[in-house]
Amino acid sequence: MSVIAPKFRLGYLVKGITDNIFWIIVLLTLIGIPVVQIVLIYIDFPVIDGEIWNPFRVFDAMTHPERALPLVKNFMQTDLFKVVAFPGFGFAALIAATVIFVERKMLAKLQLRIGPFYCGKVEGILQLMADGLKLISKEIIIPAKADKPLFWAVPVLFAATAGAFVALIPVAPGWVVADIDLGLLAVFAVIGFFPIITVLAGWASNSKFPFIGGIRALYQMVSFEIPLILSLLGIVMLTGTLNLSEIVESQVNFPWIIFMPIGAIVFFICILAELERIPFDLPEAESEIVAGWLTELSGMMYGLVQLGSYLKLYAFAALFVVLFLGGWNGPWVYPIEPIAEVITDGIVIMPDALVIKDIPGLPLLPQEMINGTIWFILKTAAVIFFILLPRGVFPRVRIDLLLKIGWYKLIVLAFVNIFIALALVYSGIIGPGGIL
Amino acid sequence: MVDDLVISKQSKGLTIIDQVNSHNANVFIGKLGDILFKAVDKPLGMALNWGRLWSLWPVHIETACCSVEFGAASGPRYDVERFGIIEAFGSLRQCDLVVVQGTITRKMAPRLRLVYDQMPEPKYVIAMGACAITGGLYFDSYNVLPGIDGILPVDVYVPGCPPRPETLIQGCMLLQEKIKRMKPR
Amino acid sequence: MSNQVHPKDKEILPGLQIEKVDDRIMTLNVGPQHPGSGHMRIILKIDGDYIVHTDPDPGYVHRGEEKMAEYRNYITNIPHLERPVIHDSCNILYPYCLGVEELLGLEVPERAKYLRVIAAELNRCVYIEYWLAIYGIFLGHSTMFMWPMGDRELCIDLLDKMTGARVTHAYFVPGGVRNDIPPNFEDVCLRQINYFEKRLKEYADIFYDNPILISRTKDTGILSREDAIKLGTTGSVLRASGVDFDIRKKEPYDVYEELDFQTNVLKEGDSYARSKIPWLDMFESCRIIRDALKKMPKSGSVRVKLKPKPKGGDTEVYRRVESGRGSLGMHIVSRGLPQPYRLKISVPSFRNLIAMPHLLTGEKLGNMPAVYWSLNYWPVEADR
Amino acid sequence: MSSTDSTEIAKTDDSSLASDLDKSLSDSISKKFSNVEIAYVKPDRIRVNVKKEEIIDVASFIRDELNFDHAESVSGVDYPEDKQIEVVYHLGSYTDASLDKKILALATRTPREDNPRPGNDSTKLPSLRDVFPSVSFHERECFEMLGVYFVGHPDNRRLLLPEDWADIPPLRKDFRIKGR
Repeated sequence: MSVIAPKFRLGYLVKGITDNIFWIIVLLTLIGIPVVQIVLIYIDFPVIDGEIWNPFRVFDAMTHPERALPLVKNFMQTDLFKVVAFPGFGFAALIAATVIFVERKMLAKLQLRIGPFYCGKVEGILQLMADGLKLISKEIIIPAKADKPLFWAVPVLFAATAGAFVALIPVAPGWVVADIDLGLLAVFAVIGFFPIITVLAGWASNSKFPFIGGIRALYQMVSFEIPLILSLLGIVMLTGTLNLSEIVESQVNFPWIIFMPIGAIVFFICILAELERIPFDLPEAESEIVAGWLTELSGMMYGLVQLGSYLKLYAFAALFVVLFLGGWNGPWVYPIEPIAEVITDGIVIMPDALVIKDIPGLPLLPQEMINGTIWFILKTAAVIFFILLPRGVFPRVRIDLLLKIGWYKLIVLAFVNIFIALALVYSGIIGPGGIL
Repeated sequence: MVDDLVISKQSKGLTIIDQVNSHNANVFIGKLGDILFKAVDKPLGMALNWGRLWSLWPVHIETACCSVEFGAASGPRYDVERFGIIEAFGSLRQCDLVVVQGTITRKMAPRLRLVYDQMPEPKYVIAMGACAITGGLYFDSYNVLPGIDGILPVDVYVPGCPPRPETLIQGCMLLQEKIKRMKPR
Repeated sequence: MSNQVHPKDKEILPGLQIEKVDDRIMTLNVGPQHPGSGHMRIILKIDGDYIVHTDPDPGYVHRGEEKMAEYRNYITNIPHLERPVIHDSCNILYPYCLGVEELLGLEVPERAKYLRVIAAELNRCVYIEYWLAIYGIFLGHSTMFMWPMGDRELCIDLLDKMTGARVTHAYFVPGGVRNDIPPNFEDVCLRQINYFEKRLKEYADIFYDNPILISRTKDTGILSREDAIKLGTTGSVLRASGVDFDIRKKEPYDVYEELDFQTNVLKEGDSYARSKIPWLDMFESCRIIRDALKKMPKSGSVRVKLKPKPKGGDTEVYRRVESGRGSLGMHIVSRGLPQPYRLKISVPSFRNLIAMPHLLTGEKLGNMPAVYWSLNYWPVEADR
Repeated sequence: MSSTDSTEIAKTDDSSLASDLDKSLSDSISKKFSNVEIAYVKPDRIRVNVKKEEIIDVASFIRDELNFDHAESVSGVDYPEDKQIEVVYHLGSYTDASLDKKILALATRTPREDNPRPGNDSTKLPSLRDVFPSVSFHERECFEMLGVYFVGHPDNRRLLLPEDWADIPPLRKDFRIKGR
């Protein structure tokens, strides 16, 4: 018999559904599997390649590497894998997590401290996991007069936009989520979305300090986007393309930083400002405006924004590598194995499986992709190191000094960079149809 | 059905129907569901507690002179970041630990309560110093509360005037022990 | 608040004027829970990025020290008089002990005078390092928070050896110091002070010569020489404005006459100068400690025996010393009782607080922490 | 306890040690103002008792002629036996090098009421804020701690005590603290 609970609670409903699912599974296992086995005894198995199949062979064929590896390889070519795992979110999130940990430890070393130490037994390696778990389970407070839909949307939008930025970065030849011809323009478009989110956060939380922080972020990001875009124009002129992969391929012989150090410096400073990192962390300046536009965000909302900002950090560092440091290009360091790829071979089943022969589907990843990824990660780590370093060395600047740097100095330098690029193009040294 | 229950409860004898409710209506489902719930609940709760105890972010409120030793505790020699405690965190919305650093005056008390109320759950309180525990040296002052028990639920008391940073760190470790044994919410 | 505006307000205290409030003006409560406020609240009215009105609201740590001192005798007053500035406790007890000695007619032994000077200078270093650490974190420079915090422990170790406590020493008592130093203290002290001075020089590389810091604090919150005198500021704030006034030189107490040091004066009067003076003072403190260790008599008594519950005469005294923040005075009114009839602690923080509305009004919001904390201000002391 | 003559602080023998400068300072004040009483002249410490009516004149004279330019502290002392409250301004000088050591205590008294209503009773003094701007916060503190209203001070608000303080001013002698 069933009794309707006097006070309905969602938890009971969920629990009831889970219970029922559990029982269905138990009953199916206890009754269904014997039934299936009994049925299988009375069914004739097909004959393939002169061999009679039985259930064991079916399972064997499914789990055997020769059978599975091509499937994995095919899966790795899908968009889903690219978005979720390798050049996309998973890879970037892994790097972001490493960056947070390295930042805390490195800052601690600069300051003669130890940093996270006891969490996770070994040098505090699980500190980030603990922070994440805590943030997930923390209460989320919405201010009473906040614009609730917008307030909820802000962290999600921020993380999603950062994810979109990550999707544009080519990591290795052919390994990019969105390989579009106007890649650089898409980058500008995505960057232009961040100030809107910060202003939304400031406005939606209906509080003073977030409002000031949002306005500051707007000032800062908008005024630094112009030198950021201008500093990249030189490369576009020299390469004649906006596709990021093609820009990387154009740097096989030399990275563009050799010819455009000024542009690289301008771009690096703009990165710091766009990322709101010290010395340009004015929108979150804690001693002036409590935490800036993050003030009212609590629990996992804050966690999402932090995740987004570190994804953004990775994306900007990767963009610097792609544009100025030659992306995946570099000397060959990965050992070359002369294994020919064999996919078209037939299915080799049980007795022959123990024989060592060419396994179809291997190598899973092409050699140049692994080599390129190694170089890409090394270069990105170097750039991230230089992005993290100012935090231990510099104090925070003031908003008017910051805007002055942006409008008076960086834009001028960016134009100097453009003139250098123009000179190189018109003198015929490099560029489309140039000597080099 | 509900009426049946009510009637049967009014009768004197204990019948089976008395003990039937929504949870044990189907005994098998109820029992196995409990086992499943426990199997998921306990590790999950332990994981949550583990995350919470290694990530205590103290709110930035200084109430009196013990803040000097609190600052020293986050300095290089005593470095509470080893335990995952970050000093000087910006906004209280992201914090989960109030370290009451010393005397609470009558002017500060409502503000302290306000700060505590604005923080998201779960939140913990450490009363640092003799003044925060009993009023300490200022037990007879006209403007000082005799301890903060009246306004905040305190988890750990750290005695001393002011406590040495080691004592504060020990208090934090005691709080971690306490969180480990708490029922996760 | 009455509505009349004094003619002098315009030139001297613009913060106390009543501004016309319109929609452009936003009121910000900086504190008491604010990473940039400390133990006080500053009510700011801002117009865009400019502060148009400042109203400091101290009193969050007002614990009634002066009232309680009237109920405790001259000896039991010692531990709770040091609480307002526990990281500068020797210097806040110094004028009290001087005053009580004058009341009771005590003569302090020679060795105790040197020990007092050493303890006071070490404690000044402890205070200034803490102040510098907070200044660093206020400007967003987290390394400058950690380095002084760590180097501060060197001086704290020395004081720990000397007095037995980490911060609340209660080392000074009327008639001398509480106990003698342990053997071998001189060598340890010299070694640690030498290392400490080496570390101090490194601050220039990371903080004082930092171009961002200079661009941020130069020409902000300028306090002219006249205003500094008129507002009665003291200590580093006064000396940064070009007034050479150090009580240790001008009104030498104990053995400061015989020691070799100089006062640091800068003329700019901006936040940068105000932040630099305490740092320079620490070098002088190291000099004083070395000199005092050299000239100190190697043995002798350190304290005069007192009767229980000593009574002062029917008189009043006002004694002042140079503390980490500036001149710290104690006004003790005695009426023949074992406890003071009235004890007024004239604290430098409170005197520097008067300059805050004057300095902050008209500044940008971003300059608020830099100007505010450069006033060498410890809110607990101001509230008493 | 000797509370026989509490109105004036007993003159000590230290006056013989006082320097010529101290004496000349006190002489110049007593020469200019006949009502002013020089309570004592100790080495580097001078105390002048004035009536509250002429305190602004005396303070202006001290500032302009004697070069004392700032106030170090303002202490209020409650004398319930005399039904008076004394306010002592400790004045110092930064500009005149010869006055570096000197502290001039300028004391004045105002009637005290047993049931104080701060701001609305007779416990009032003229504010020295226009003469010495450095006393502005000290006088605010004195107002809340002793209930002395300073006429002419534009900002007689509460400073340190909580906003809901409804008791009598705490530094008065008839305010008893817990258990004492």
